[in-house]
Amino acid sequence: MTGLDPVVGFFALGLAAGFLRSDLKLSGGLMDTLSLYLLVAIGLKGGMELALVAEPGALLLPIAIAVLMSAGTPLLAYPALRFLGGLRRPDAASIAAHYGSVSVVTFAVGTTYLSGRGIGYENYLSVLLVFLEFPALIIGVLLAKGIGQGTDWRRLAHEVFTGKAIVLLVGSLAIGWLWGKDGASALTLFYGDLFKGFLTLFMLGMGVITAARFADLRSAGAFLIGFGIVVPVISAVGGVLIGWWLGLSIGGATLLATLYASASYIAAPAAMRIAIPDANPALSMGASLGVTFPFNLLLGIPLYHAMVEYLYRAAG
Amino acid sequence: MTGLDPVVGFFALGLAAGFLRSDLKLSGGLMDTLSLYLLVAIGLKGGMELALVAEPGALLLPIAIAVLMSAGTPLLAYPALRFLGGLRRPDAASIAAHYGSVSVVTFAVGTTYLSGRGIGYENYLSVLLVFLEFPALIIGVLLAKGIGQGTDWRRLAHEVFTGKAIVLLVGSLAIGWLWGKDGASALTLFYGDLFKGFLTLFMLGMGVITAARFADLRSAGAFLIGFGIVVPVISAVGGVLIGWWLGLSIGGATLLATLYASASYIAAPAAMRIAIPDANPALSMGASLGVTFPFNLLLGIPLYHAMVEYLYRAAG
Amino acid sequence: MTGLDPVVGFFALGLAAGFLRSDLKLSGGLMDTLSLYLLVAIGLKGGMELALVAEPGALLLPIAIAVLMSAGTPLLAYPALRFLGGLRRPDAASIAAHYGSVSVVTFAVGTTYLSGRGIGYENYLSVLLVFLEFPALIIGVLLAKGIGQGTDWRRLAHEVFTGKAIVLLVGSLAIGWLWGKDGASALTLFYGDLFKGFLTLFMLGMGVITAARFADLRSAGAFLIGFGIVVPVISAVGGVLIGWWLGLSIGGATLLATLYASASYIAAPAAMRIAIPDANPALSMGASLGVTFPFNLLLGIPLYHAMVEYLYRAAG
Amino acid sequence: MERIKLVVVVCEDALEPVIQPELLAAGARGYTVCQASGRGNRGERDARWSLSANIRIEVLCNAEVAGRIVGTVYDKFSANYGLVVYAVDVEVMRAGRF
Amino acid sequence: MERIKLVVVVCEDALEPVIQPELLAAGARGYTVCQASGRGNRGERDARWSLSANIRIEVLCNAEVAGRIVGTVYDKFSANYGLVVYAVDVEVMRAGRF
Amino acid sequence: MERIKLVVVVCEDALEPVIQPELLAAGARGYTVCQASGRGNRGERDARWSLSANIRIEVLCNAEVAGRIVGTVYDKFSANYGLVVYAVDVEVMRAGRF
Ligand SMILES: Nc1ncnc2c1ncn2[C@@H]1O[C@H](COP(=O)(O)O)[C@@H](O)[C@H]1O
Ligand SMILES: Nc1ncnc2c1ncn2[C@@H]1O[C@H](COP(=O)(O)O)[C@@H](O)[C@H]1O
Ligand SMILES: Nc1ncnc2c1ncn2[C@@H]1O[C@H](COP(=O)(O)O)[C@@H](O)[C@H]1O
Ligand code: NA
Ligand code: NA
Ligand code: NA
Repeated sequence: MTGLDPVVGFFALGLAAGFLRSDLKLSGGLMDTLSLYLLVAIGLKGGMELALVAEPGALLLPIAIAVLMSAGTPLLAYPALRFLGGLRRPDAASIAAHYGSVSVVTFAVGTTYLSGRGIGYENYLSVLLVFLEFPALIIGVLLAKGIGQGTDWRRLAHEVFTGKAIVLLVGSLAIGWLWGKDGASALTLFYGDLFKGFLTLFMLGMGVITAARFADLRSAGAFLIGFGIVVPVISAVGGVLIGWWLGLSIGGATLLATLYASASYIAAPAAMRIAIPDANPALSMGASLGVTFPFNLLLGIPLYHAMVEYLYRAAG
Repeated sequence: MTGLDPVVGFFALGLAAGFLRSDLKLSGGLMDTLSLYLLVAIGLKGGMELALVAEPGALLLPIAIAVLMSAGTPLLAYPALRFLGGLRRPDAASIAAHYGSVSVVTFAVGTTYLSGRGIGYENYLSVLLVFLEFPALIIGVLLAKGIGQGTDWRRLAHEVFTGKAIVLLVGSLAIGWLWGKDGASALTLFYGDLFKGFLTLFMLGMGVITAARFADLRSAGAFLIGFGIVVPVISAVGGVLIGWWLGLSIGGATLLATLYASASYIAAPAAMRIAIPDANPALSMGASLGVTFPFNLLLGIPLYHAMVEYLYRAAG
Repeated sequence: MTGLDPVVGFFALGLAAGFLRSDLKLSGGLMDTLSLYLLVAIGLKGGMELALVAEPGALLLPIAIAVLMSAGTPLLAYPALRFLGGLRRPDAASIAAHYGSVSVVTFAVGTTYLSGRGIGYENYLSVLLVFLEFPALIIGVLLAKGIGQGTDWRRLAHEVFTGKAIVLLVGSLAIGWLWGKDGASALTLFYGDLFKGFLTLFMLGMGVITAARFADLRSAGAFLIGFGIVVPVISAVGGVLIGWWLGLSIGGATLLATLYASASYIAAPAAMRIAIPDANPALSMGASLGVTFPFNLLLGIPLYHAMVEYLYRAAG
Repeated sequence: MERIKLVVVVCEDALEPVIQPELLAAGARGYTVCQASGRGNRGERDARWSLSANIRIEVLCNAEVAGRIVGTVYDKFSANYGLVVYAVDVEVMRAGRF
Repeated sequence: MERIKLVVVVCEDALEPVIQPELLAAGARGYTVCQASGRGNRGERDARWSLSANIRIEVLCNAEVAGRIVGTVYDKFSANYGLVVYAVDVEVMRAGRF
Repeated sequence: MERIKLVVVVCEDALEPVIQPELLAAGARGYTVCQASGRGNRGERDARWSLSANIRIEVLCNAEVAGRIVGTVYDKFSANYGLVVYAVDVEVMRAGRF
């Protein structure tokens, strides 16, 4: 079992429990606590390592480019959904927003995958994570309603920028940065060494929830299942190329590809439910949680890693 | 205080809080989270150590024997309850099922007791734990209803085999086995070194709950109180002899005796409540949680250990 | 950021999330779990270190004196509230009780502050913490109702002595003491090394809750805001002097001052709500949580430390 | 607004997987469940522990289904389980969907 | 089915240990409790924190007990605590047990 | 005791921040919220996950406000969200405060 990480095993166990209709369930409160922990841990880690960077200002440009290019995913996904898939405008826009945004847990599994293989990556990728979360949400609403057509932009901006994922990531990044590795060293045991343990519990819960979302897949249909595999791979190719162009390490490019390929299932669904009320959440959740999340865990991350290795070897 | 482990102190603290009618309570959500953690940790540990066993196939026979002989407990308990205790058939059957099954936390305290004394034990006993959970539940239903008398066996089988305790133990055992100690080494801090800490919190909660169950003891009466002490000790004698016959180490035989002596209060009550609806749950819970659980913690485990030492010395 | 501890950063993050009206919230269940953990960890630590003290009996006198003198805070606060602030009798009494009692988390942040600077302190201060919790609650009720005026003293005594904070602190202190550092050594990872990590999560939640209490400040008014800063500083001066007189170390005197300066927001509000029903809880909570708690974290603790250093240098 | 029935069942949490199919079989088109604790003839149920927790289920339905639910639930479970059932008249829009 | 009363009390969580004996003293044979949050004259109670949490208690009882509960609860607690009480007519089987 | 209305809204948890201002705007002076799970036309909502959780909101109010709440909630949200609304007659003391 050298190909996969044990955290994937816990996801599979949760899936199995769900499919067997076991009474195993992680309470909503536990899942909330675990996701709080994961967000803080990721933010802190990014911040602490940012504190070691000599010139943080030099990161602005690569971050800006990576964020800008990430708009490619929803702008590619929307016409595909609308014209190939024949989906209604609100549904296409909402799904495009989910795929344009990112999944924190897929990122966490990606870092676990890399560190299990002793592969390093640029620390500022956790910073990037923060900035990749929200632009797609705004693009999604624009796609659904056009500009100025009665959207409550103030409410939307509030929803997006004060959503708990953003607040926790930005805040703990700032704490990690301000106090640096020394000041916050008493926290590395809790937020660093225990990270993988807490992640296993979260993945177990995600497995149970994903199994419950499989019913949604039926309403999603064959097109969305294909979409949930093809679009991430295409986005990942974009991530690989941009990572290479920005001069990222192999690990960094793999993580950037993973981020591009991942679809949000925390920030996006909550924001879209309010901003595009007439989109059917079963479609977006069925695709992002039922197809793309397990695909990325099981096949995607190793595939993106292989793509990066191939490109970097080919390009010398 | 060398005789007892501090985890027993936390149980006593919970008991005291309950008897003092303190407002201390561990929420249902916290107790669920802690028992989830304990089950995964026990399963993982068993699995990781199984991965080190050269020939896992050789364990099949001793496991099969130990499981088969464990049927002795309910078959002994049932007539005692029915004819000595004068209990109604459904009550006698349900209580017999509780005593035939096992308590994961009593097992955990047993391992803690042994490791506190530096005594080793066979690692596959956690595997055994899994297989000792359910046979007694089926025996209990058979005792209550006979064969074919309108029991919904499919539902019962589903209840028993997909119950969360079984799913988590089997699943994490498989994960521990597949990934082995190396692959899952990043988890030993979380699931190994922290085990005792999480166990103290769980024991605190068990103390509070046990105190609340003391009221049930009144409805149970003197017979059941005696039963809750005598039957575990007799079962433990059986466990000691079988452990010796199977060639287990001193630690292993002590744990096997502890398992035989322990009574379920998670899997069995849930399954019996549905499968034998006319059994009074106050009787089974009063005995298993109000008498046998504290007895095993405080006196039972050291007693079983002494019995094993005596036998092994006597038998050379 | 050498002046403050990162745990204060988490408090600030929670405050910010609250003021931004983020949807970040820590569930009641999580906050309860965290405060349970903190209480047990503090009690255990005190007990384990008490076990190392050669003559515990010698601590009785300093503890008795420190507890006796702590009555100064409510007896000073009550007339100030009643005659300077013009508050109703029940409100003045209830607020005086809050300020006479202590805040476990402020104490925890104080110990974190000291250990971050490598400053030691007398271990029996956690024992003191227990005895400082409740006398003020009884004084508060006496102030509100006089003696014998139809107070249900039995209920009050029960509320106060079986409140979960007292039970957990006393119980885990006893466990730590009975088993000592060796017996309970398997717990130091969980309750010791992880302490600060759990504290950061609790502080995050406290920040969110404190932000919500700012609305209460408006009903409290300018007098109470000033009161919430001045009275703690005066009480801290008392704590510094008594610490010095008792011959405490610099760290010990700083912690004693911090305890005197801190205001309860767990034990006191719950007890006062029942014992003095006609007191308005918005006033006491607004002051203790909205003013004094953040003041102590950000400015108070460093100030009390400076006061101690000044006195000890001046007094040679 | 049209008048229909609201049936409320309070029972042991352990009954949840058994009682829900029963409700649907009796003709309910939906239900809403809240976690609860309580006290009754069988003593206190403090919800600190899954075996001492209750649930409170509400079903909006027409009078016929309501009668059937009350009957079935009562006959099947009240002998062996802690259980309380009551019905109220309520007003809704589009009563046809229930 | 017979008609009896359902009395619902929504109040601060802190009142729980005080109000339950009161209900039993007024003649209630049981009650069902759910955790709640809410908003009223005293502002928002968001349940993030035990002091800002509410509980919702339901009591099935006869009209006499219902009147007594509403009266007692109202008289004893409404001056000092956030509290709402209402009563509804409901139908049950075997009304005698309540 | 005077008669007023109790309006109950069961809806997706995601609607919470949107629906509460709506209730106040319609004239409600307060409300009580419980967490819930459930099942309806849109399938099971098991509350294991914030997006599959429901809330149950109760509002005590006069008949006029009740009518306005049922109307607004129905018109604004029932097309796009899982939602159920009903109203009951209840008795309270001091009906004026609601
Ligand atoms: N009079 C009552 N009013 C409201 N709820 C009740 C009443 N009696 C019983 N219950 C609820 O029904 C559950 C089972 O009742 P019992 O079987 O009487 O113990 C209790 O735990 C309560 O939640
Ligand atoms: N009009 C109302 N409808 C439903 N519940 C209410 C209403 N007013 C108050 N409540 C509940 O009663 C609690 C206390 O109310 P109050 O004392 O008005 O703050 C609130 O937190 C709500 O849970
Ligand atoms: N007949 C019903 N009785 C009680 N609650 C219902 C009913 N139908 C729906 N609900 C609740 O309303 C929510 C949304 O309903 P729906 O839009 O039909 O899926 C469900 O999840 C249930 O909690
Ligand atoms: Na993406
Ligand atoms: Na057994
Ligand atoms: Na104080």
